[in-house]
Amino acid sequence: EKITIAAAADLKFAMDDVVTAFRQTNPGDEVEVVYGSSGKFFAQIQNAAPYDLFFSADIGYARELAKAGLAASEVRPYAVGRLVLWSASLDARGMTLASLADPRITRIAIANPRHAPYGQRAEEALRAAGVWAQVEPKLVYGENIAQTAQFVQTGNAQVGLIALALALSPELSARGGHALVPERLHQPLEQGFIITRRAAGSALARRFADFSASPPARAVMDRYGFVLPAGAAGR
Amino acid sequence: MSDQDLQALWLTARLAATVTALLLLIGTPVAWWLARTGSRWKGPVSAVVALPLVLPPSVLGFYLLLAMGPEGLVGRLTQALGLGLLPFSFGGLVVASVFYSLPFMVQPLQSAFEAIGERPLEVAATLRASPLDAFFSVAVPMAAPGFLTASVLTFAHTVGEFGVVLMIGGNLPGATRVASVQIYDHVESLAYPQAHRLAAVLLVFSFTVLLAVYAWRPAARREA
Amino acid sequence: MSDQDLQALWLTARLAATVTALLLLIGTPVAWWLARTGSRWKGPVSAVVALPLVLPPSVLGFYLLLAMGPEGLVGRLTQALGLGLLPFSFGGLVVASVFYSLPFMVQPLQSAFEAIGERPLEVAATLRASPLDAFFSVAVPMAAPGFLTASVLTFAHTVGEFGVVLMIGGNLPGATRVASVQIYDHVESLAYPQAHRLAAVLLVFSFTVLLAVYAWRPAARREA
Amino acid sequence: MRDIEARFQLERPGFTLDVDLRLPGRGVSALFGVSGSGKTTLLRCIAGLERAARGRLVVDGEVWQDGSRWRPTHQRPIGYVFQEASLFPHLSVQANLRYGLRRSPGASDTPLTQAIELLGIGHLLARRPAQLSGGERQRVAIARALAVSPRVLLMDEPLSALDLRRRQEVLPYLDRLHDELAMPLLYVSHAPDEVARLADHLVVLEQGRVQAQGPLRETLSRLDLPIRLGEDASAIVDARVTEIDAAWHLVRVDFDGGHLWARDPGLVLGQRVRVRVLARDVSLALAPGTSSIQNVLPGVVDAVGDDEHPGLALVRVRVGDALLLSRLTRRSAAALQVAPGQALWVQVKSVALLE
Amino acid sequence: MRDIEARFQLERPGFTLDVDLRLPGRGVSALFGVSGSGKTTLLRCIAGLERAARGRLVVDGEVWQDGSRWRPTHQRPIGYVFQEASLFPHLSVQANLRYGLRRSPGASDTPLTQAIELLGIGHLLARRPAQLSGGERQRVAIARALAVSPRVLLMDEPLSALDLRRRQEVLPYLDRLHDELAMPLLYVSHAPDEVARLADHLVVLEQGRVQAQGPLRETLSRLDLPIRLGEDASAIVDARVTEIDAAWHLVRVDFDGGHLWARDPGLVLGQRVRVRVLARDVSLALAPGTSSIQNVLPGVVDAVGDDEHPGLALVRVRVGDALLLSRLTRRSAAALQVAPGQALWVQVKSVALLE
Ligand SMILES: Nc1ncnc2c1ncn2[C@@H]1O[C@H](COP(=O)(O)OP(=O)(O)OP(=O)(O)O)[C@@H](O)[C@H]1O
Ligand SMILES: Nc1ncnc2c1ncn2[C@@H]1O[C@H](COP(=O)(O)OP(=O)(O)OP(=O)(O)O)[C@@H](O)[C@H]1O
Ligand code: MOO
Ligand SMILES: [Mg+2]
Ligand SMILES: [Mg+2]
Repeated sequence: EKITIAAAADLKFAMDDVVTAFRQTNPGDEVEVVYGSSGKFFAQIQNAAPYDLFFSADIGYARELAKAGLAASEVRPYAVGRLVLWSASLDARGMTLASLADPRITRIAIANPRHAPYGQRAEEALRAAGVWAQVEPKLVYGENIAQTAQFVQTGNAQVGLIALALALSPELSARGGHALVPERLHQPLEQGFIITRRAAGSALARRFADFSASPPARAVMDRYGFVLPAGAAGR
Repeated sequence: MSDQDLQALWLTARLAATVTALLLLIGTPVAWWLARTGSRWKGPVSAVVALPLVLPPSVLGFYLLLAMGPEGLVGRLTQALGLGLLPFSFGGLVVASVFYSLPFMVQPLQSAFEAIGERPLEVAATLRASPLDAFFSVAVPMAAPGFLTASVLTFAHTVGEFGVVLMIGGNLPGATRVASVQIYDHVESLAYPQAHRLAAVLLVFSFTVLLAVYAWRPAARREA
Repeated sequence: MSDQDLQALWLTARLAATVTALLLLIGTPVAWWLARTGSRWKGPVSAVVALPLVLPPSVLGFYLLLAMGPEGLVGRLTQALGLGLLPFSFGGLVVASVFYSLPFMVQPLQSAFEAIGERPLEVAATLRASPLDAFFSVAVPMAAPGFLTASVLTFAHTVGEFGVVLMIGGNLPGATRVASVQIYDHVESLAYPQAHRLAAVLLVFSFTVLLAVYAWRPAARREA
Repeated sequence: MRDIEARFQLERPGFTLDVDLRLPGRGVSALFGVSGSGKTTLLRCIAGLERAARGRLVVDGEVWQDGSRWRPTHQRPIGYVFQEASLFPHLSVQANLRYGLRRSPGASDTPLTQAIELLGIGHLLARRPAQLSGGERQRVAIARALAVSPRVLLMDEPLSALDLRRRQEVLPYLDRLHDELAMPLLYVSHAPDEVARLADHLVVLEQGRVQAQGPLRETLSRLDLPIRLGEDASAIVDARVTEIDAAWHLVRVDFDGGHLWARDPGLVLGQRVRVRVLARDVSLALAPGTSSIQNVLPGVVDAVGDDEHPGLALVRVRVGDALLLSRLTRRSAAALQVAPGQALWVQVKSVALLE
Repeated sequence: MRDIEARFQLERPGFTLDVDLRLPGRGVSALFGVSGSGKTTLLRCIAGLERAARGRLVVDGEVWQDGSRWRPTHQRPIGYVFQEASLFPHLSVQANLRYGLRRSPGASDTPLTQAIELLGIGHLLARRPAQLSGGERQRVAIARALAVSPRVLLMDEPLSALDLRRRQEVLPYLDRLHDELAMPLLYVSHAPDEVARLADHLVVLEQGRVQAQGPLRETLSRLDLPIRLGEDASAIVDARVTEIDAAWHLVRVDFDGGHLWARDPGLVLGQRVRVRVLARDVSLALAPGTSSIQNVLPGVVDAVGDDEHPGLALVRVRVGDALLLSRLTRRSAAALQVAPGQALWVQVKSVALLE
């Protein structure tokens, strides 16, 4: 059997490890993961894309699909994401959102608040911290959170507000430290997944869905800073 | 380079070759008609042919996705014909790319056909060549540089296609994950060394092909 | 349509016009040289000019981002020149698009120049026209259909550009958020009606422009 | 009826072609007329290259065009030599030559082989048209048109870029060709000697209309027309070879009015030839004298007409059955008291044997 | 030194141009030679269109090419009429005509205005080249080259597509032109009458080499060369108008050896003229007879040579200071016992006054 998973860009490293763990226990099964922005996956699934599971960065997309009858399962929350300040050129470890007003910082990358969940939360946080007015002229917008990280990593933006999961990835953690953005400054980054309608009959899809809530998978998620949403445990 | 990279390269080559071949078949008569007609439809048809150019590929991809999806016009048609749905399949990529690259085939060909003028075709007719015969034995060889330009632009443009493929391809290994998407994936995964490697292979390969093509390029023929 | 949409359209038009104008300046001499040289560099230069074609725009954008960034070669140069960094600016988009669209200008022009042949230029020389004069008074008007094709392809291709802009643009309203990105944003935000509206406007506008251009299209000139 | 019946109307800004022609189904019809008189346009109509032309064209009993009927160019068994050589630039000379041949089922290689030899283009076969001189291009174009074994040959000033010697080699060949193949040849030319040499039939066009048409002999001896030929006004006499003087390379040809000596182009005894006598070569005398002029014949003045130049007269003299033209100054004519009915001696300085 | 000194070597596959010419700085130099002999190539070298040609070119004391020196085409004050009309297809006739004029500082409109009128192309000014007939295109090309008021005129068979009448109008114009402007004219032509009429200097090319060059009169009366001119072998005599017979439209011109009557092209008394006497128009007699031939002069045989045709002889006869050529059958020559030193009568049927 074979399944294809569509996963939000912030899951890139975590999901790779989850799949590796899944393969060890299910050696005969094929699992492909495609990463991208949640909004695009949404449009594609609406148009019969051959994805069996959809891990959205915003549980809202998953709910919309379920409402449209395109889900073969209930919407399951699987993680809450965290925002961090990250920089490849400066030491971000001691930074706060207020440090972004520093005139020496000229470019700050966030994901596009219009459609990227991390972008929306970044905007909320900046507003809540009262620096939006100073920071806004310096902002550049990544199409998704991975591209946002790229802007920072290539030095074109000095600082970025990215996913903790990415900052913890081997590629980025080697280049610079990060500072967590306090959770209270924004709505939770609640992430959820569904089994799509086309996979209704797929045992493998169910098994993977179950596996993703299993302790080995949770351990991986924890490693990448994804906390389990309250009340989702044990489902 | 990983197997996936090789697979992506191979898929890209297959896609570009298929699209170029199909567009030679489709674009040539269109270009010929445009080059020689005096019809008042010439302007509108030219504009329609050029239209895919101005549509951003992602936008084009989105609308193709809607059109070829289960609720779209094309989608209903292909389903009614028992062909299933086109998006997320190699066939779908081919259809979308043909649509997308049409102007790259038609416009250079049209210019090349126009540059030939009437006389050689008149001469061919006096030498017993039917219009079809004259087309193949005179117009096509005389427009050879145009065919080359058109084919290179089309092939290359298909190789470099990204937005459309991303939208209606769905990034499926072996079916729709072409090299451009694969490199993009590497980049998005922050796997830069892999991205560099694949990009370099693509670059060197393309450069070699182009160099070979241009070395062989038929010299433009002057009037006689 | 929102102000942002209008702003995006206006920006797109400005970008495409600037790029087309610049490429007319840059591409014309390149095409002229390629059309007439017998140098052994012709093949390699042709291949280099065609190379941006085969690079997927997102890949090209990524490497431009690296090159124009603070650690890249171009970036260091622009900084040393006091120009700052190019990414996330209109200037950066222009530079990237010029690079990206070069083959669309050069190749049709080259074909058109080649089709002219030697004779008209020889005649011009015997009538006291310096090579430069002959170029403007004979080669350019005789290659008019080629200039049209090249400009339409370039303009349209820039309007439709997406991957490169996405990579190095940073989506800044009024500076780098062109229509293609704006529509994509609408799509990603599931704001389909807005996406449809902007796409429709872009389509109708482009079609009208193309129709006007093709109606005015100079008839191909035959030998005399 | 093996004639060609051609009626065309074609409107162009500033020019109207309106002709009604009946051309003989064999032999050469020369199209004569000043630049811009419509010669090329007429040939194009016959070839089917002017779709806008209305009219009727019947060749050899077959209707090629009439009202709604229209036979496309490639189905008309013609050979066309364009005014400009118009070789295919992308093909070698060899491929140009074989282009039409390959498309003419049943056509033999022989005409092409012959044409290549006679036109002296054998050494050019591997070249591209761009590597040929003007005359070389024109010769290739002629050979290419001949290769298709056409049933009607249309030639638009085919010899204009050829030098005299080459022209003198090609002319007899064209001559023989249309004779052997019994194929009508429509020939546009500005060179009166070509016309006089080749043509059996003459069509004079002026501003798109036919000014005169008729058999060459008749048309040439009309005293109101030769002026168009200027220096080359001439008469044609049919004769037969009766003696060959090998020692002096001369031949004697007899016709009804006597005999003429001419240089021998390589004829055989008894052969029929066409003799062209230029009016400028014919002088009149009251008595035969002793001069280097070998051909002196008795004749009777038939008519006296005007020449283009006011100082000159054209005198038509009957010599036996034949009519010769003499061009002399009016003063000489007056001195000799030339008048119709007068008997005198015709001195012919030289004649050209056309076959 | 207003001469043109031209030395060129140019290698092509299967053809080598290797010439060393000295052409007079005024008057017409005719380039003669069979198709493919290198005439066009030579003109192109002079125009600076063949960069690969090595050699030396000095015009009017200015070095245009020598070793490393090279003056580009657009800085050579030439006018060039190409073998094919080569009009700019994107420009109207009017714009074609003014193209060079606008780029020639100080050039006046007059030559163009004159040329337009004389060539009869005034009604075509608004047209595109594609809408012209072959001859019309050629005339526009001639006018275009003249419009730049060149200091050297290069013409590659400019009249080949023109009808006789038009040609006869254009020739005197070219004649006058090079005279008035004291501008040398290099003229490629296959038409011997054009050459004889126009040329002062003759260059015969063969396979890329100069076979003969020299002043026309001298070159024409050489018995080994006229054969290239075939029917048009002729001699040139300088004479002066001494009598005008208005009634008969004749003029009498005197030269050292006597006088000749010719039709009057509109001359004035005392005017110097160039008289062209075709060898074919000259017969020899032992006694003056009574014929329509008006011009009978006493002469002495100077030399007897071969003609192209084995049955014919060319006889050079000294008449006063002038040398005339006579072409007659060898048999006649034998009958008259023509030999150098022999005195006899020269009958000249007609002559052409060239100026
Ligand atoms: N581009 C070329 N490449 C190779 N050979 C050439 C080229 N152009 C001309 N030739 C050859 O050079 C020779 C001289 O050509 P040129 O055009 O000077 O002849 P021409 O005397 O003008 O003849 P014509 O009277 O037929 O125009 C010919 O044998 C021709 O085949
Ligand atoms: N495409 C055209 N459009 C308009 N007028 C044309 C076109 N082609 C030719 N003509 C005109 O038609 C007339 C006849 O042209 P045509 O070519 O038949 O002349 P021609 O007798 O062949 O002359 P030439 O001896 O100069 O070749 C000319 O006055 C010419 O200007
Ligand atoms: O993972 Mo997202 O959808 O780019 O914020
Ligand atoms: Mg014509
Ligand atoms: Mg030539």
